[in-house]
Order: sequence, then C-alpha cells, then structure tokens
Amino acid sequence: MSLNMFIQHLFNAITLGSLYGLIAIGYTMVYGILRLINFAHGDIFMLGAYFVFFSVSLAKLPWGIAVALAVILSTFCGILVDRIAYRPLRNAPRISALISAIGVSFFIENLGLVVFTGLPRPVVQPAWLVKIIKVSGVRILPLAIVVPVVTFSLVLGLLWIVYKTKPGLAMRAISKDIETTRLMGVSVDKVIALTFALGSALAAASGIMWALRYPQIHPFMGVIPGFKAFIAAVFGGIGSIQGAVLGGMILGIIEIMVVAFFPALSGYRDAFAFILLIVILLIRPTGLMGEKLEDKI
Amino acid sequence: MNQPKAVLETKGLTMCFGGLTAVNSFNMAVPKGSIVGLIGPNGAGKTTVFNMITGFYKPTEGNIFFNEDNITGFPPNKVCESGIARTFQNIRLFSNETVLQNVMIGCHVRQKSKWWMAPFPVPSMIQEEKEIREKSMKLLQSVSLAQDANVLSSSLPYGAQRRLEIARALATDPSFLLLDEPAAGMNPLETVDLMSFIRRIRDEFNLTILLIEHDMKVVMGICEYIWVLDYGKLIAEGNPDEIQSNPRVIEAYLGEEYVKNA
Amino acid sequence: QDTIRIGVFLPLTGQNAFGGQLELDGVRMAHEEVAEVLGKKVELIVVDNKSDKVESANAVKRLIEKEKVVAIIGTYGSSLAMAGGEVAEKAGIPVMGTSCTNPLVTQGKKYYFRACFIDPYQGAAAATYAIRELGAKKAATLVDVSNDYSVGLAGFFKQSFLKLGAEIVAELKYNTGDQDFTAQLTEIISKKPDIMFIPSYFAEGAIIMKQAAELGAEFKIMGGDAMDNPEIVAIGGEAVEGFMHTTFPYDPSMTDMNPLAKQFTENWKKGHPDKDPNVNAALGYDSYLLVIDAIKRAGAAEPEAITKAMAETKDFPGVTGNTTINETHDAEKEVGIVMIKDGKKTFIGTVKPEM
Amino acid sequence: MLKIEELHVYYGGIHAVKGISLHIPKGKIVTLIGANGAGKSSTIRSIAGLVRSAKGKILYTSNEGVEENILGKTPEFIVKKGIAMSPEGRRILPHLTVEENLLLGAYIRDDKEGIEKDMDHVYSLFPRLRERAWQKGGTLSGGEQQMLAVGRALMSRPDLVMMDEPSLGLAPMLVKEVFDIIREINAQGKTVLLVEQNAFAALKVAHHAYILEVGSIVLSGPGEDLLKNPRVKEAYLGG
Amino acid sequence: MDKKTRNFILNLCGIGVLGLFLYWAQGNLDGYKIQVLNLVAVNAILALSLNLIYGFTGMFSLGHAGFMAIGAYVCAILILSPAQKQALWILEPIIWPFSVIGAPFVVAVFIGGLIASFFGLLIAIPVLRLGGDYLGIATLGFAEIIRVVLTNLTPITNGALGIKGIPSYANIWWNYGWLLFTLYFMVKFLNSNFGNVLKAIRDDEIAAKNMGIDTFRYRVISFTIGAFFAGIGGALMGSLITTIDPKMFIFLLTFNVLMITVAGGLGSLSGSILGSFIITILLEWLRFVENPLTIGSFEIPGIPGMRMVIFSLALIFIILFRREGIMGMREITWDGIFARFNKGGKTE
Ligand SMILES: Nc1ncnc2c1ncn2[C@@H]1O[C@H](COP(=O)(O)OP(=O)(O)OP(=O)(O)O)[C@@H](O)[C@H]1O
Ligand SMILES: Nc1ncnc2c1ncn2[C@@H]1O[C@H](COP(=O)(O)OP(=O)(O)OP(=O)(O)O)[C@@H](O)[C@H]1O
Ligand SMILES: [Mg+2]
Ligand SMILES: [Mg+2]
Repeated sequence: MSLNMFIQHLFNAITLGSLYGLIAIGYTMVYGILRLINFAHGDIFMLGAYFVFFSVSLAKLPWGIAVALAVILSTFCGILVDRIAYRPLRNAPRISALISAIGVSFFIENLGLVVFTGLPRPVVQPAWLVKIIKVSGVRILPLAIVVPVVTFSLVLGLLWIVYKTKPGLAMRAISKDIETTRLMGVSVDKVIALTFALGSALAAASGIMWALRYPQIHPFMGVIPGFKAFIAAVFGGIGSIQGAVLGGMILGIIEIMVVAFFPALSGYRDAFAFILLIVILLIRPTGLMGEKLEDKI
Repeated sequence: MNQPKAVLETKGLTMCFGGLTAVNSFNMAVPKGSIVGLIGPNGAGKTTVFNMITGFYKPTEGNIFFNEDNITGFPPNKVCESGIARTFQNIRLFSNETVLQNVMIGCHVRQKSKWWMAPFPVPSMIQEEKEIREKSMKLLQSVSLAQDANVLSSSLPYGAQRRLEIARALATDPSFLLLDEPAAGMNPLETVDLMSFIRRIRDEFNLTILLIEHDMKVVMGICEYIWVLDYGKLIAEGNPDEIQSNPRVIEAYLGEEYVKNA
Repeated sequence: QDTIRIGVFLPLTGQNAFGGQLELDGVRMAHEEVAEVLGKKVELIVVDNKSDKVESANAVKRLIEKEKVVAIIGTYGSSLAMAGGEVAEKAGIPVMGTSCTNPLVTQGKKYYFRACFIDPYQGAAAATYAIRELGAKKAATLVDVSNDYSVGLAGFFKQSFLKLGAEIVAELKYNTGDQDFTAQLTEIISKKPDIMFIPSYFAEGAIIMKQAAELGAEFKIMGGDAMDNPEIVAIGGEAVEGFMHTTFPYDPSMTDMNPLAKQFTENWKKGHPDKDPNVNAALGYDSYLLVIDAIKRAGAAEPEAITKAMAETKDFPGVTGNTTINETHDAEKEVGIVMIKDGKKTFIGTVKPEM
Repeated sequence: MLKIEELHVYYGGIHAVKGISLHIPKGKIVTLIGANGAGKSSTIRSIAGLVRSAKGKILYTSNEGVEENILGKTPEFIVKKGIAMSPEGRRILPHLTVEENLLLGAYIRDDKEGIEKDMDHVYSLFPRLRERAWQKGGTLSGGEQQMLAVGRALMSRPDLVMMDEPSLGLAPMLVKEVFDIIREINAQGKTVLLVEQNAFAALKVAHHAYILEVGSIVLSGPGEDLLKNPRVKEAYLGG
Repeated sequence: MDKKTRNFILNLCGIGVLGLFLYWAQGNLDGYKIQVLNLVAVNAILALSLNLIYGFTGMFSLGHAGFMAIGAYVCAILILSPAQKQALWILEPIIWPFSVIGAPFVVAVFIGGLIASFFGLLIAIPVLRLGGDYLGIATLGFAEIIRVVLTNLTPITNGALGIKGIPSYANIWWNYGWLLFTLYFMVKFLNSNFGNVLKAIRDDEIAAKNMGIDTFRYRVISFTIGAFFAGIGGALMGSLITTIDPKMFIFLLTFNVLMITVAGGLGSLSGSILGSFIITILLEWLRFVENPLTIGSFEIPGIPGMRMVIFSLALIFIILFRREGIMGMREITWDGIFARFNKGGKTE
C-alpha cells in the first residue's frame, strides 16, 4: 500500500470514527447517569437529520437557523421521551426501562415511517463543506476536518459540565443512588431532564453531521449507526465521555483498516469490530476507560 | 505455650490497596473450639482480614493456614468447601428467595447429586433433596425462624435477618465461623440474646468462632481471646481483661470514657 | 360470492418500504382502472410483510386462510417472496411476483410466477453491455454481502463477465446499513478497473457514487434494476452523472414509449403530482393486469384455473413491455439500459444478453 | 418546630406505623427508641419525604415562622426547608470521593466560602475523613462511611437534623464522640431528631424521648425520666 | 390425597386438555391461526430459555439470535435432501459433508440444540467473566459475529441467499411437544436445589460464592442450557417458516425474545408462556390497523407503519403499568389456584 493511500484511508477513518464518537457520547452521557441504554438515541439522531432536511429543503431556512432549530426540536423530543417513557420507571428494575426504551425506539421509527414515509430523502450539502481539497494526492473533504473538530470541542464542553459544575456532580450522584441524591436536595427529575436534553442535542448534532457526510436520510437511518456507536461507547468504557470518543475512533479505524489491509475479508468487517470488542472486554472488563468499581464486601 | 492446636493461622498477612496498607503483617492463631474476637478502630482493617481469609481478597503478602493446609488465594467457594463460613458486615441475603431457600442454598456445597440429574427421577437425588429440606428446617428451628420458612427473606426484621444469615452459614457445615459485627443494629436486649445464641451454636455445631464487633459488652462477654488492630497493625492481643487494661488499646480504640464506665 | 378477492403482500414498512410502497401505488392505480373482471368487482386485500420473512409467510398465510383470496400479487424483495411462496405453494394459490428477480423464487414452484426477468438474465445483460458497448476489460464489484439480491446479481454479472473473456480485478463487500464505503472505494480505485458494478439499492448506490467521486474515481459505474429510482439524482447530485443501470424497459424518460406506458405515465402524474413514476410502480401495475388477464382467460375466479392461465401468458402487453411467461415462470422481457444524463434519467436502449 | 399528627405508613399489606403523633420543639434533641422493625426509620423517612404511602400530617414550622404540612412533598423541597438527614445504612455514593460526597450534601447552597468553612468543620470533627478526602466513598470502611454520612447531613446547614442510627458500626470511642457532636450542634441552635439502638446514650442526650413499639408510641417523656423508667430499663437498656 | 399426587394428576389433566385443544385446533382453525399458535409455542421456548439465563441466573445475555441461527441452520441442513441442497446453492456449490448429511427431524432439532449449546459453552467460558451490561454487549457481539460468518460462509450456508424450502415438519404437535419438554426440564431443574443456586447467583453473587457455590461453573451451565433451548427454538422456527437467511437473525430478533420475556416477567416460567401468548397474538391481531377500514361509505386507507406504532405504544404501556412484567417473579401453580379458590369460597 502506498503512503498516499494509507493517508487517504487514515483520513477516511478519522472522519468515520469521529462521527461514531459523536453519537457515542450521547449514549455514554445517558448511560453514565441512568444506567440506561437509551435506544431512542439513534432515533433522535434520525429526527435531527429530518428536522434539518425539512427546514433547509422545504422551508428554505438558512443553514445556521436550520441547525439551531433542529437541535432545539430534538432536545425537546428527548425531554418528552424521558418524561413519558422513562421517568415513571425510575424506581423500576433497570430492564423495564430498557424495554420501554426499545418501545420508544420502535415508536419513533415507525411514526417516522407513517409521517415521513419510507422513501430516502436527499440532503442538500452546503457547497463549501464538500469541496474537495487535494493535498499531494490525498483528497480531503472539508467536512472531514469539521467533524473531528466539532466532536472534540463537544467533548471538552461536556467534560466541563460533568466534572466541574454542580449539576454535573448531581448527575454523577444520580447514577448510583437516586433516593440519596434526592435527600441532598437535588431535583433529580430536572437534572435527568437536563441530561436528556444534552444527550438529545448531541444526537441531533450527530444526526446532522451524519446526514451531511452521507446525504441520504430515512426513518431507519439511526438504527445501524446508533448500534455501532453504542458498541463504540462500550469499547471505550461506557459512562466515560473520553472513552466514547476513543471507542468511536477505534471503531472507525478498524472498519476502514480491515478493508484497506484485507480487501478479501471486507465481508467480515463487522465481525472484526466485534471480535476486538470482546477481546478488549476480556482484558479490561469495563472497557478502555471505564471506571472499575468493586463492591466493598 | 500449651494451647490446643490452632485451626486457623495467619502468617505475615498483608493487604495493600494502591498506596494504602490496610492490613500489615498480621499474625494470629485461633485455637480450636474457641470464640475469639478481632477489634480495632474503624478502618483498621478487620473486615479486610475477613475478606482475605474467605478468599474475596488475595493477600498482597503472607499466608493463611486452615487445619494446617495453606488456603491462601483459594477462591471463596473453595474456602467455604474447606469448612469456613462467614456473615457480612452489611447483610447479604438472597432477597428474592424465601427464608427456607436461603438455607437450602447453603446446603448446596455438600450436595452430592449432579445438576443434570434434576430432570430425571433419580432416587438418590430425590432422597438428598428431601434431606436438605429437613436439615434446613432443623437449622431454622435452631435459630427460631421455622415459622417464617416460606416468607421472603427481605421482609424479615433486621435482627431476624442477621440470624438467618448465621443459619445459612451453618448450612454449609463449617468448622470455623466468621461473624462481622453480628450485634450491629441490635438493641441491648437483643444483644444479650445474641451472646447466648453464639455460645449455643458453638457447642451445638462444634465450631470455632472469630468475630468482629464494636459492642464491648459482646466482645468482653464471650470472647476468650482478642486481637486488636490499628491502622492495619496488630497493637495488642490477649484475653479480655488484658485488652481492657492495655493502655494502647484504650488510647486507640476504647477511650477513657469506656474505662471509667466499666 | 359477488367479488373477486386478490391479495397483495408487499414490504410497506421496514427496510424495503420504499420499493413496496411504489409497487403498491402501481397496483392500486391498475385496480382503479380495471376494477372488474368476469363481471364481478375486484377487491384488493393489502397486507404488509414488513420487510421481514416471518411476517411475509404470515402475511401470505393470512391472505389465503383468512381472506380467502384467489390470487396474490407480490413482492418486492426475493427473500420475502420465497418465504411467502412456500406458503402459497402448499395452499395452491397462484402468486404473481412484482420485482423479485432471484431465480430461486420460482425454482421448482408450480404456483409462483413473476412479471419481471431474473438476475442471471439481468447480470448477463449488464456484463454484455459493459463489454460490447463500453469496451470494458477490467471490472470491479462492490456487493452488499448480506443482501441476497445484491449477492446474486453480482454473482451472475461476474459469471457472464468472465465468460465473455474479461477480468474481475476487485471484489469488495459491505453490509446492509453501511454508509461509509471509502475504504472499499479507495481499494477499488487503486486497482484501476474500467467499470465498477454495484448491484445495490438506489439510496446506497447514490452514496457510493458520491464517495467514489470524492475519492477521484474515474471509472464508469453500472448497477441493476434496484437503482431505478428518481431520487438517485437528488441524493447523488453530480456524482451520478453518467451512471448506467439495467432495468425493465420502462422509464418516464423513454422516448419511444409504447402506448400503454405513455398512458400509464400520464395517469400517474394525475394521481401523484409530487412523485415521478418508476419501474417499481410500473411492475406493480403490470402484475395486477397480468393477474386480471389470467382470470379473464381462466374464465373463473378459481386458483387452479388461474394458475394454468398464468403459465400460458404470451405476449401480454404491459407498461414494461410485452410479457411472456416461460417454463421457469419468469417473464421474458428485454433488458433496458438507463443512463443519467444532465441530471436526468435517460433511457438509452435495450440489450440482448449473451448468455 | 415539627409536629406529627396521626402518621400512618403502609408497605403493601404491612401497616408499619400506626397513627403516631409526636412533637419536636425548636432547639431540642428528641429521640425515638424502639426494637427492630418498630417503625423508627419509617417515621424518619416519612418526614424526609421518602415514603409515598404515608398518611396523616407532618407540620413543619420554618425559621420564618410559617407552618406547613410537608407530608407528600418531595425530598428536595423538604431539604430546602431546612431538614437534613443521615440515613440508615449510610447511603454513601460509592463512586464519588469523600469530598464530593460532602459537596453534594451542600448542593442546595451557593455560598462557596461558607461551604468550605463547613467542610473544614466536618473534617475537624472526623479527622479520619480528611485523611481519606480523595478516596472513593465505596471503599471506605463501615465506620468511615458512617462518619461521612453524619458529616454530609451537616453540610446543608439544616435547622433540623435527623439521624438514623448514627453510632451503628462505630468504635466505642467514636460512639461517644458522635453523641458529643450531637450535643454540640444542638448547642449551635439546631434541632435534632435521633433514632438509636444505643438507648442509654440516646436517652442521656435527649431532651425528650418517644418509645415506639410495633408502630405505636407506648411511652414518652424527658430522656432522663425514661432512663429511670423500669419498663424502659428492662426492655431497652438490657436490665 | 396429598398435594403431590393431586398436582401430578392435575398436570396430566392439563396436558390432556392441551392435547384436546390442539387436536380441535388442527381440525377447526384455519392455517393462519394455526401458524400463530405455532409461533406462540416457539416464542415460548425461546422466552423460557432466555428466562433461564437472564431471569433466573441474572446474566444479561443478548446472544439469543446467534444461538437460534445456529440451531436453525444446523437443522435445515440436516433435514434438506441432498438433491434440494444441490439445487439451492446456486452461487457456490455446497461442500461435502454438508451436501450429504441428513437426519430425521427430531434428531435434527436436537442436534441443532446441541451445536448451539456447544457454541454457547465456547463463548461462555471467556465471556461470562464479564458482568452486567458488558456481558450483554459481548454476547450481542457474539451473535453478530455468527451472523457475519453465516453471511460469508457461502459454501456451507448459501450466504445471503439463505436456505429456502426447508421441509415444514414443525407442526403443532412437534412445537408443543418441544415446548412441554422445555417446560418440564425448566420446572424440574429450577425447583431442585440447583434452581435455588442459580437464583442465589442472580440475587447476590458475592454471597453465593461465600456459600461455596462455584458461581462461574453454574453460570456456564445455565448459559449452555439456555443456548441449547434457544437452538431448539431456532430449529423449529426455521422449519416453521421454511426459509432462513442470515438477516433474519439480526439483533432485533433477540430484542423480540427479550421483550416477551420481560413483559411476561423475569424469573417466572408461567410469565414467559403468558408473555409469548400475549405478545405474539397482539402482534398478529394488530394487523387489522393497517387494513383499510370502511365505515359506512368512507374508506380509510391502511396506514403502513401504524401497526408497529400501536404495538410499541402497547409495549410501553405494559411496562409502565406492570413494571416487573405481567407475572413479576410469581408463578401460576396449582397450589396458588387452590389457595385463591379457597379464599374466595370462604369470604362468600
Ligand atoms: N477495596 C478497597 N479499596 C481501597 N481501600 C479499601 C478497600 N477496602 C478497604 N479499604 C480501606 O482499607 C481500610 C480498612 O478497611 P476495613 O473495611 O477492613 O476496616 P474495618 O476494620 O472493617 O472498619 P469498620 O470497623 O469501620 O468496618 C479502610 O481505610 C478502607 O478505606
Ligand atoms: N420497603 C419496605 N417494604 C416492606 N416492608 C418494609 C419496608 N421498609 C420497612 N418495612 C417494614 O416496616 C416495619 C418497620 O420498619 P422500619 O424500618 O421503620 O423499622 P425500624 O424501627 O427502623 O427498625 P430497625 O431498628 O431494624 O431499623 C418492619 O416490619 C419492616 O419489615
Ligand atoms: Mg468492617
Ligand atoms: Mg431503622
């Protein structure tokens, strides 16, 4: 493989990886706090993409406003989902909330199908984002630079919120013991709503980025990226924000490099990712950066 | 020394957590058939010693001998098989199971039937299961919980839960029993009952008992020999009288007040 | 009985919903135009198979047992057709497949027919066209390994391409749902093929072409009938310019349309002002008419009779050309080639595959 | 400061608290004594807003002198009114450090300096905690966790502090210290509601005591009086 | 008559009644309804097997689709005739010995289960050291690996084309026969002290270890048995639907089983059966919402997607109002029924 080709692959990998990472942080946020695999995340992701599509293609709004609007609407949807489907189950077994999450996910997807129809829709890309830059034989999309930059700045922002602010402290407390956290005067429902708001805003942001990179949207577009990003989050140690991004990156790199180095095995690409996942978990049972917490006996 | 042979002996037992040495070169030898105590201030490393003996922690250094076998680093289930049972500082019952089932689970370690026999009508297994049930009921009677055999263990009051935990430990046919703060959360009256209960099971089941306790009435009342830990180090050992008058123990653990009241 | 009940099972939800919905539109349109046969009203019973095989078998079972239909139309997606076909076969109810192009669908079946040609035929047509008309000597394929249609068509393309003396230089794979094909494409580009064959669905196909363009691919790209969808240009933009695919001989851009096709196109535009017709709609339309034709010739709304009549279908004029059902129950039709020119689908002719 | 009238608590079919009434005057230490399962924790938890199935009235008079029924209010509302609690079983947040646990206790407050001062105060009460400030709560020993639970309850600067068995699992020296602390915070003007198994020590510090048996109050009176009561002596002080 | 004999007789009666019902159903219900009844049985087997792993032993496993796939493929390859196999593998011929091996249906199903359990064992040994959700993800990953391998291993599995025309031996008698077998096994196993041991591991693994239980060993056993029955369920499912392909076994299939198990009640065998009955029938019954509706002279066209919208709402409802599932951890037992009956009698 020529060096140029390798660099080309590397760029492809970083773009894909940071997209996975971006989706993964949303999973990790909610999981870190509620220990809930929020299956609806991939669907909010889809909604975000649709909202932008409608505002840009149909309502002809400028991009900036469309994105802001889409993020706000998706955030609202996320809070609504929490209010209706998760909040009543705060004291229930965790699996009940998980089933509710699966239900919500089915609901949004199929409602999407009813409302948007199953037809894939094209997304218009702003020209400057897709204008190829050629650097000595390597072809780079501006988007391939924008995505990682956005991902990393969001990570920094989130880390700040979670580790340096009071609601962040409350979030971390809630993840282990809701009742006690309440006893400390924390309005748990508000903090959780905030978590969902953040998570959904992230989902919408990643949905929009995704649609810009792969400009075709349909009601089930969130399922596979969501699934993979969740795996990436586990990879990195679910609950850890840095871990999610790291996991996303690794997943992106594996997906691209497996094909690059073993083109004959491209059909087995997903298997490689999962084998690596299992191996990593066997070596580090809580993922790469997940915190290990033993019960004191 | 003319002591009876030690059933349990630790030699240079050490446990480090990161930079913290929770237990430091701890030696003890527990004579067979005795009731002995391990005391010390909070965080001294008592529970950690229990966790090492029962295989939940692997000692950083040192060895544990049980009936002269080196059991250091055995997994908990092997330790139990060899005849050591314990209770926990925070009660750990099988909360979705009935009181009787909790005890029956304790019997499993001595069960001879194999799991794959379960679907078939193997007479030896049917017989054994019947015996387990009877043995468990008997144990429940001896801790006066027989009338609650079929209620969920989590709905028992606190004191009863403690007794159930002991019954469950006894179901594994131990020769050595470790009790971690058995009197915690009991009022003085209940504590008195507990003391006679501990003596009774020692005699009835031929046990050696090592207990951790902060209630000095219990410790001084039933322990024949006591070890005192502070910051992971053994600072004193001896019989209750010696311990009560040991100035280091008073300074580190009992406090002047205690001596005044005693 | 005063009505004739015809069942329709199509993927109206799930992954294949876009194709199923278009076909249903076609079926409905035909039903509106020809609502009676043998003097009785025709009643359509539509069941969704949710792009899921279990559901597909259920759907057919339900149509037969509960709705007591005499004939069935469907479906988009060969694996769905196979699952449903087993059931219909056992019950002895004739089925007219819309766009299930895998040979296995009708293989060994007495009651399954289809209004479309089959993949070996189509694959051979693509290979023939690539070599004879485009002068290709080296081809690469990019296949959805988890999709039976894609794997099948690619396999037949490869067989014919090799048979005609050309070379396959790269065979890359992806999985349904993948959106990033950059690694595969970078690899293919490095092998410098003359043409890349992508037997994918149109949305994925458009994305593949877009990424290929971004990566500077210079080869020509060809696809199969599943690429036939008006949205392909909207999604792919400039990247799909020059793309060619095989299809059934119908496209709204055809210049020499047969009268039926012309009429179909006009009527469609009346009924669906916001959607262009495509070949799936046309196949849905034709399938319905083929069933009605068989009933008419059978002279009775009776499954065995209809089956017999279906098998004898010869030169039935349809939107997608004249249809003859051969002994393997496939429609013998010409294979059309469509090219994207100036952002428009343009029908550029037909091929006769060299098998 | 707090008046409970006819409080009932049910858990499914179990009637755990059967219409008790009690009074906690401002600035006093009141203790609740009773055997296992008598309903002490249930009472305290009802005040804190943690029991959903409670009936009756819990009237709280805040410092501003407004009386209000706080039964059925959320725990966070009640904390903001000035009631804090150190719960049974400690309930330390295992993955937060000791310091973060304390900060969480001060969640409703915004005065940074005040918080820091109170934190120092807690550390001076329990020097052991200062040594462990960066350790995760979950790895503390039982007694260390108990200290943290008590310290955390003080961090919200409550007017009424409720403690459920604060001496549980503490070394004898510390037990004494905890009761000293209770006296001390009471001297600072805080009202204390104390649930204890160590009836002797509790009755000694308490201004007023209630004895609870299977969900009902059977006896009440000043702590010193009850200490001498033969019935109490027999049942709770071990003869 | 003591309780034991009474229950034994009642159980026999119960089986008799079921037999009569199935006999009646076969003669009087249409094929569609029978298909639904068959699905109920197969789903119940799957739910029971997942319940053993998750509900009774507390291992969050999402590998069911993988085990089902193994069972289904093994069984299908065994019951297809060599000639059929030759005709089916159109892209690449099927390789020896798979091209010629064959077995009668019962044996094929059983072998399907055995091979699934073999893979279960294989994956269990490394992976069951993980806990909680990590275990779930690892097993999910394992199932996906199985699927990818099935997709790519064309000479054995026919790749994406799948296997069609599987002989539909899985009639109502076989399906319910296997269901009874599964149920019998589970009841016997879980009611023995070994059942208690599994539940102990679920409730508190540390305490279980302390009771001398080799928790790892029992987790492996439970997981392997669960995989066995999942394989059986998959094998029956394949023969019931008559076509299989790798795509059928995506993770959503596992979610389906999980949904049934949780909605029925984790840790309740009767819950699993009830759950499978309710969810399977609900899913089928809801088809009506997508049929066009005629009210008077109005025709409301069916809205595609509506069925799953309503289904998901129903699912959320069930879980919101019965958060521990329909049965929770309770079981329907003869003793329970009699107790209720007597109580009812007394109050009157
Ligand atoms: N898993 C662990 N990780 C880190 N530190 C630990 C761990 N377990 C215990 N420790 C520390 O080791 C020391 C000894 O703890 P241990 O539980 O043995 O105390 P103890 O003597 O039982 O005290 P108490 O009487 O309060 O229960 C404590 O300071 C505790 O914080
Ligand atoms: N969550 C619950 N569910 C069911 N029953 C409960 C629950 N909490 C408490 N109970 C029951 O209510 C009764 C009173 O319990 P409570 O915890 O208030 O007693 P307590 O006086 O604090 O006892 P202890 O000294 O053991 O702490 C007991 O019988 C107990 O079993
Ligand atoms: Mg301890
Ligand atoms: Mg209490």
